[in-house]
Amino acid sequence: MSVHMLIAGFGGQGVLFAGKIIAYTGMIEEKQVSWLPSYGPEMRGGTANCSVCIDDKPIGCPIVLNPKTLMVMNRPSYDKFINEVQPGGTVVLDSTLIEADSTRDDITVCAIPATQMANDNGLHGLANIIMLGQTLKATGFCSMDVLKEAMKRCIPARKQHLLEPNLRALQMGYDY
Amino acid sequence: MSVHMLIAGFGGQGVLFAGKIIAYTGMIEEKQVSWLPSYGPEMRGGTANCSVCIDDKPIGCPIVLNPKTLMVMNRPSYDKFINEVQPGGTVVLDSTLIEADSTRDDITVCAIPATQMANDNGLHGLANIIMLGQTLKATGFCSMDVLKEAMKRCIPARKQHLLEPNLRALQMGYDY
Amino acid sequence: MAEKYLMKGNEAIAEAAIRNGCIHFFGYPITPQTEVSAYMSKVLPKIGGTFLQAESEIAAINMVLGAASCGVRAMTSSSSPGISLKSEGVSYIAGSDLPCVILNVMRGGPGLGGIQPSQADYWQATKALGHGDFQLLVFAPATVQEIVNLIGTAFDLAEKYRMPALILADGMLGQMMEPVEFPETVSKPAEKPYATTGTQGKRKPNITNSLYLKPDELERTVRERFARYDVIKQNEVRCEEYLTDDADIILVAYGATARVVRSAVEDARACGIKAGLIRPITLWPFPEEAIRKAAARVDHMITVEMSMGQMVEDVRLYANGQCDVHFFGRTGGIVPTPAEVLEQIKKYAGGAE
Amino acid sequence: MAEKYLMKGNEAIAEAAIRNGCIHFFGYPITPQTEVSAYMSKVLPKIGGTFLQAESEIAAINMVLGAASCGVRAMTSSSSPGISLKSEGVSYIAGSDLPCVILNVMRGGPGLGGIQPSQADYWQATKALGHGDFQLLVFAPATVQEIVNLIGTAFDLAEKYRMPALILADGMLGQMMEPVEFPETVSKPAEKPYATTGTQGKRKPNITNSLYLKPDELERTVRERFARYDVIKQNEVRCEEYLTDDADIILVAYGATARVVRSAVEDARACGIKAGLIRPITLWPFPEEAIRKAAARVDHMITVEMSMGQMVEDVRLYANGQCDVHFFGRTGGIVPTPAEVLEQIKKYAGGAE
Amino acid sequence: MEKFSINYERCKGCGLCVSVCPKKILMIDTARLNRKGYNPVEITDRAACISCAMCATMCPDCVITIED
Amino acid sequence: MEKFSINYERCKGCGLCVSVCPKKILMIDTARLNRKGYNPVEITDRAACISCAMCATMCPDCVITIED
Amino acid sequence: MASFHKTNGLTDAVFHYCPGCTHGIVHRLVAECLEELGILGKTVGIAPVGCAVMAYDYFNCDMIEAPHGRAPAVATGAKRANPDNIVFTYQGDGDLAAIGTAETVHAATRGENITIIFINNAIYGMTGGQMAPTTLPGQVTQTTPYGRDVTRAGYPIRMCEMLSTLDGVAYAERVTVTDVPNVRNAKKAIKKAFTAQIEKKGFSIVEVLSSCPTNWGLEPVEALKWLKENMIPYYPLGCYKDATEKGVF
Amino acid sequence: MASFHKTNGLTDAVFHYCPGCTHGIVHRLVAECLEELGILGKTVGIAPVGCAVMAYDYFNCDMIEAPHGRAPAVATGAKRANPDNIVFTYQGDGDLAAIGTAETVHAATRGENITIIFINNAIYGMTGGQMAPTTLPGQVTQTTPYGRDVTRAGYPIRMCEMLSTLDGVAYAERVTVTDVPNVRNAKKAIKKAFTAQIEKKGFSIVEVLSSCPTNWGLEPVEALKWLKENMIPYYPLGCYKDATEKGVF
Ligand SMILES: Cc1ncc(C[n+]2csc(CCOP(=O)(O)OP(=O)(O)O)c2C)c(N)n1
Ligand SMILES: Cc1ncc(C[n+]2csc(CCOP(=O)(O)OP(=O)(O)O)c2C)c(N)n1
Ligand code: SF4
Ligand code: SF4
Ligand code: SF4
Ligand code: SF4
Repeated sequence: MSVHMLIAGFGGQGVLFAGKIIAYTGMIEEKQVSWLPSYGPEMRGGTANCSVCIDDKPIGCPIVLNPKTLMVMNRPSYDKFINEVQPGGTVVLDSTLIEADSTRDDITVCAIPATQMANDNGLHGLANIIMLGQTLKATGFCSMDVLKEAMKRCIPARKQHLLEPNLRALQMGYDY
Repeated sequence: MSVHMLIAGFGGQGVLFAGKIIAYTGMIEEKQVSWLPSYGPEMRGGTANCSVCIDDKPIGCPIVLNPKTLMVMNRPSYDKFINEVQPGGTVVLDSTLIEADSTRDDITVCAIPATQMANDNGLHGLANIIMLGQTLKATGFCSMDVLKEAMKRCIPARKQHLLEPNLRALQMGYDY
Repeated sequence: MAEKYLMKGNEAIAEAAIRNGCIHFFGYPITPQTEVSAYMSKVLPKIGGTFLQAESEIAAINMVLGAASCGVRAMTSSSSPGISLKSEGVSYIAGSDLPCVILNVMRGGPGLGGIQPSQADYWQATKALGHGDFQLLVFAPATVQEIVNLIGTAFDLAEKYRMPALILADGMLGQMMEPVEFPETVSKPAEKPYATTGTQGKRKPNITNSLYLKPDELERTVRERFARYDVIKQNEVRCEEYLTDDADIILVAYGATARVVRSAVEDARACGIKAGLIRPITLWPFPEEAIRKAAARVDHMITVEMSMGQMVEDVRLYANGQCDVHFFGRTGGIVPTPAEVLEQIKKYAGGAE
Repeated sequence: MAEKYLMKGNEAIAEAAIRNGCIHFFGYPITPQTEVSAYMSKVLPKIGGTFLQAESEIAAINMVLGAASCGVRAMTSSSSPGISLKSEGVSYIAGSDLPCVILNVMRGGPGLGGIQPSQADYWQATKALGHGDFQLLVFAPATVQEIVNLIGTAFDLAEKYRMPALILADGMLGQMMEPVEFPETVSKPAEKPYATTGTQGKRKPNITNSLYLKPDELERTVRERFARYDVIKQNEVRCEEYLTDDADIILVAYGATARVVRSAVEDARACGIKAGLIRPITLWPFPEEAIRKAAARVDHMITVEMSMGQMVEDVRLYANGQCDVHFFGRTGGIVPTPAEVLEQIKKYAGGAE
Repeated sequence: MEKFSINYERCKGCGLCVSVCPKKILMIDTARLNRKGYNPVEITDRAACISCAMCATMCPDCVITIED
Repeated sequence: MEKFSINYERCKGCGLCVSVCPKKILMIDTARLNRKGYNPVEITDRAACISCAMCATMCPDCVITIED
Repeated sequence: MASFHKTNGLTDAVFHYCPGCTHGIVHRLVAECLEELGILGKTVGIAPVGCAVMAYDYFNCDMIEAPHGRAPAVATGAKRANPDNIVFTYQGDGDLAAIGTAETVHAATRGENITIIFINNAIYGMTGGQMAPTTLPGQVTQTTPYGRDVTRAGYPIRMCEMLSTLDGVAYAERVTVTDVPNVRNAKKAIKKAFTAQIEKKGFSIVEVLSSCPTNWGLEPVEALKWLKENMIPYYPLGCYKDATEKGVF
Repeated sequence: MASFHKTNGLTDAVFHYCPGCTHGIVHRLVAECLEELGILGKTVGIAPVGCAVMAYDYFNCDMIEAPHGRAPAVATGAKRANPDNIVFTYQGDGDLAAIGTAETVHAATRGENITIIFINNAIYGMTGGQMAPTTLPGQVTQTTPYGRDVTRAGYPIRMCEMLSTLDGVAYAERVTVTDVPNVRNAKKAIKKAFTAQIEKKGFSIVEVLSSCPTNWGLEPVEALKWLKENMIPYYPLGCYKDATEKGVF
């Protein structure tokens, strides 16, 4: 299955990291992969996003302009990208922060109160991973095992204690 | 009459100034004129030369490679340029400093002990002007009046007291 | 098979340079290539190399000059405005016949411009990164893997021909992550008998210099250098052709733009238009022959760049009137889309479908 | 008629600039153009202008940026290595849409090179005096008088189109003396409503800037600038043709080299060869049309330069395969001789006599 | 007009004002998110404000206005 | 070998040696011109030289050699 | 009791700076001084390349964006063009003390009649936290991941101390903005610097020890504490040169 | 009684310097020190752009010609490549104190373990006598034809004083070569500077007040007198910093 995904939110919400995990799933499955961040001059605040492509053939343009899947964690990004999603595509959004009001009926929208869930469950800062679990469920872009493996590889050795809460957040997002 | 002259010597002997006076004669006669110094990195010492062209039509290349007239004041320049003089051309040399030993018989050589004459006559540093007088005599590139006028224009207002010895040197070179 | 890593282009460059024996790096921060320095600063102190954040790009290129003169593989990296500042130094390194590698991760200009991808330094890279008659080896990778593969080549050729090599990348390549493998075989610094490493009292002094006050001497050194350039033009052109064999319309693009164009070419084929792509990998030496041959076969070529049109002049130069050479470009940090390029293809392909 | 002065090119430039209202000069010494500064330093303090010897070429070009932004006519001058150092600043001035005049009295390169005349900075001047998409107005005078005549034009056009103008001269032109007249009518600095001279509380702040972080904004400013460039290409090409009407072989040369070629063309005519000369006076905009027309009429063109061959690529580009374009050049400070050029003419003219 | 007012949309929730308020009547309102995604500051006891303008002096973003 | 020797062709006639010679036995020889066009230095009284090497210490051009 | 309104010296644009970044405080102080001295209408400001690059959007006076490090040269050109304008630069430590060292030193030694506001935050902010010339020994940055090792990366420069050796400098003072008294003191220094310029005394510089919470990896309040405890001992506050009383120019 | 032969630290090439130019004296002193310290075979010298540009033809060791002002950066690259080499630069005042200010200051503050021989002759020699950063107030040069006017052209820089404020500097001394005792003293300083480098103490600089008879328009002997009477009062001789005793590095 090919991935053509845009992951967007505020800087600091971990959208680049979530994208990196997704990219790793492609690596594990020995596919062609690209991950491209948007990078701006503002160090904190402002919006951030990244494009992730996974495919069997070489990836041409790594910029995802019209995503098949949009994972979005703030209102400005939602406003900016909602109309760019491909017909038939999927949008996973954090309903704690975004009141979905698009009138598009040609896309699937999965709303999940990820930030709320993270705060309620002592998973501070892991709303992005909860979102990721939900995205997996909504699109099935890979198997849960592969995603878990990817997550392991993305967490550096000296931070392995963070693996457990991350896996918990992932499952919680998937199960929502 | 057109001028195609190379004036060469040690830096400090006033060859550039002599060339400038010649260039001025062309100005006065409303001809096309060019004056081009060789310029090197050595501030003092080393050799210096300049090319002067005067003509009725626009001057193409202002570099005089094969002079019709060579006015030369040191041995290294003599060695360097003697074989470049056009057949039928004229060489005016300072015999105080140069022992002319060229075997060329297709050119006219005028030897004048200019440095000696300058020293003997209290005209220190005016060997170049003595040479100039001799060059005028040898080639007649302009009239004496025009040359004197040119000399006047080349000596700045605050140095007009130098005009008299310069004129004297000029005449002395001419009369030699 | 070697392990695969998911790495940013900038990091992959750094790692590849180190693996190829370049352990002396002199840089100055600038977006979008700061990761190169960050990576170097992490690794080099641990392996006895030099990471030095210079006071400026000018200082950095001159440190490279000093280090290269002393025989080691040395590298610097910057982005457009910082590269401009290196002009004088690059001209000196070229004039001193020293090898080194310089990386330009291009961003939008002119002036401070922006920090998004651009290819508007093509002319500077291929014709005039400094005053005087000289050339640089210019490599234009299109994928992170290709960057890795080219670094060793860049050092080898720089040393072989005693001249600086420039890797011309852009913000997209520098910032994106792709899987990469690092080849097992790496290149090794060449012997450099001319290096200024001290006479040890055993030989005459070695002198690194670009000053020749006598014009005939200066001309001689320049002509000797250009004789080497001629050999390079014969032997070192690198270029990829994609679906050009049967193409009716041929596109020319390099670096990140070539990826977009490749997608567009595939889309065009899907629409029944026989499009092809010439992708110069060396921008200098330029693949003159490939262009010449292509121009003889098709009616239209389209050059696509992230600039207002620079490489297109070289394409026209070697097409030499044999076919029409069109240009499509976006600038200021905008990456052309495959759809835009497809539109151009359709425009000149003469209504196929 | 105005009085004639016998002046060095460098001094004439200075005098002409001052007469045309440029009384702010920022320089740094370098052979062979030091006389420009020397002259300015003598005159400007007496007339309330600014002569400032900057700490470097980089500082000088940025002082020009500051002064130009504040509405005055400003100028700097240097020679090849010093011009390279100005790259970043020039790109900023272009990106900030400011007018100014820059003088390059070219000398041999690359690197420290030599101090004798050269034309090896043609590419730098016309294509890449800095990073990013931009152009300079480039003037190439061939006589001291022409320098004087072009300075006012350079300032006028720089202000009209809001861009830097470059006078591309060489050591020979800078150092030689020729008689000059200074035209009675001089150009005057234009009104500059965009100048940063203080709001006086009466208007919104003026901002001089080249940063546009949004790619679409940056692209828009670049495209606006290129639209102006198109107007310039239409209206501001300057070029002299000499004996081209009936010519069988046409030479192309600019600046000091054009003088040598002119002599050679006359010599060729004297030998019965119908040679002609196209002398671009503006190198950008380049006289495309003149080249195109000539290429359509003759079989051979010869470009002569004091370089290893730079302008020749532009000549080939616009000849576009219509005729053979040959190159003859000397470099490193050597000025070609009329005899050498004549030999080239004979070689391609096909044994006339 | 209020003697103390907050321009919530300019606030970045940095807390510098909170740290210098001598009356300890400022707090970051974690329950609220402005359009830029920040939790803005809030005043807990308007009446206690002594208009010392210490908060405004430290605020990097010109968020707080004090009317005397 | 001479205890004091002058390499006339290297000499530029600057006179720095002359100015420091404590015995005042050096002079610029205006009657002579070397190949570079300079009047070189000359020693007027060899016997008086005390080998102090003051001249050589000041000479910018390594013209003077002193054998001890 | 005091009232407090945003000064007219600033536009209404919202700063793009990170939360708690002291660039905002210093901007305001400069703007207040310009307004209070009544010179806003004749001021030309020079923005650096650094986090303050967009200062041109914030100051309510004419502005020029300079190349990285060259603000003092741009300011020199501006001042020489119109000597009656008040000209200031606003520069970070990378801009002023690394790439721009020559321009800074020479504007100073020329006694160029301009004012420099120098933000020393011991790091390169805009580019993501690399070592600055002013980074403290041992300080971890993106390019000194093991802490600044002075044997490899050298020692921090103290600009006020260095510039004070130059005859052209009329006024040089180091201040900070860690708390209200220091903010008030900083404003005094900035006003004095502009006054020196108005009175044509020559070159004036105010170095402001500032924070970069983002790249220091600290919360804004903690960052100011770190500054007090670590930067001030290395960069003592105070006036390093004051020749404004003498009629030296 | 002393013998005197040209040192093997110099090649046999005849200097291109003007008659009486003290560049020649300083060349000899440097070369003698290299020979006497036994380091000639492992020394890499960096030539500047200035009258000493062709120093690469004169020193009998490996040499690199650097771009104008960038010698300290080139030296840094050379030293970092091979830390066991002895690396020195030889620079004029235009090269070191104008265009090369940033490179000089930063090599110094880095404590780069190199030696700089700095020829301060108060003028640009090679280009024909323009003002240098060290030109004295009132001094006539090609670009200060009415004498250096400090209100326009600024004040001269005292480099030793300025650099001594930097922690990386191990040794900074100003000497001259106006007479035999001073020449001997200059040699002592140069030797000390190289010794500091051999002992890895960090950055060392010797500033030599020198003459440029040609561009000063004076006979060589007069020029040295002018130097004594005019330059020394402005640039006092002496040691400005000596941390070579301490084991700072
Ligand atoms: C010539 C050039 N080099 C480098 C850069 C990249 N750059 C942008 S800002 C900056 C440094 C900013 O640091 P500083 O001056 O300390 O200011 P801060 O961001 O900390 O306020 C650098 C290196 C550039 N834009 N231009
Ligand atoms: C980039 C650059 N700018 C300017 C020059 C011209 N230039 C050559 S030497 C020199 C200055 C020499 O003065 P100084 O350093 O004082 O040495 P001196 O000649 O007095 O020994 C200059 C400006 C150059 N070669 N390169
Ligand atoms: S200091 Fe300003 S920006 Fe920070 S929390 Fe307080 S009001 Fe908000
Ligand atoms: S000091 Fe040397 S060069 Fe000068 S006159 Fe004496 S011997 Fe000759
Ligand atoms: S990166 Fe640092 S200096 Fe820049 S705005 Fe953020 S906190 Fe301020
Ligand atoms: S110009 Fe001056 S510094 Fe240069 S060699 Fe001559 S006297 Fe010496």
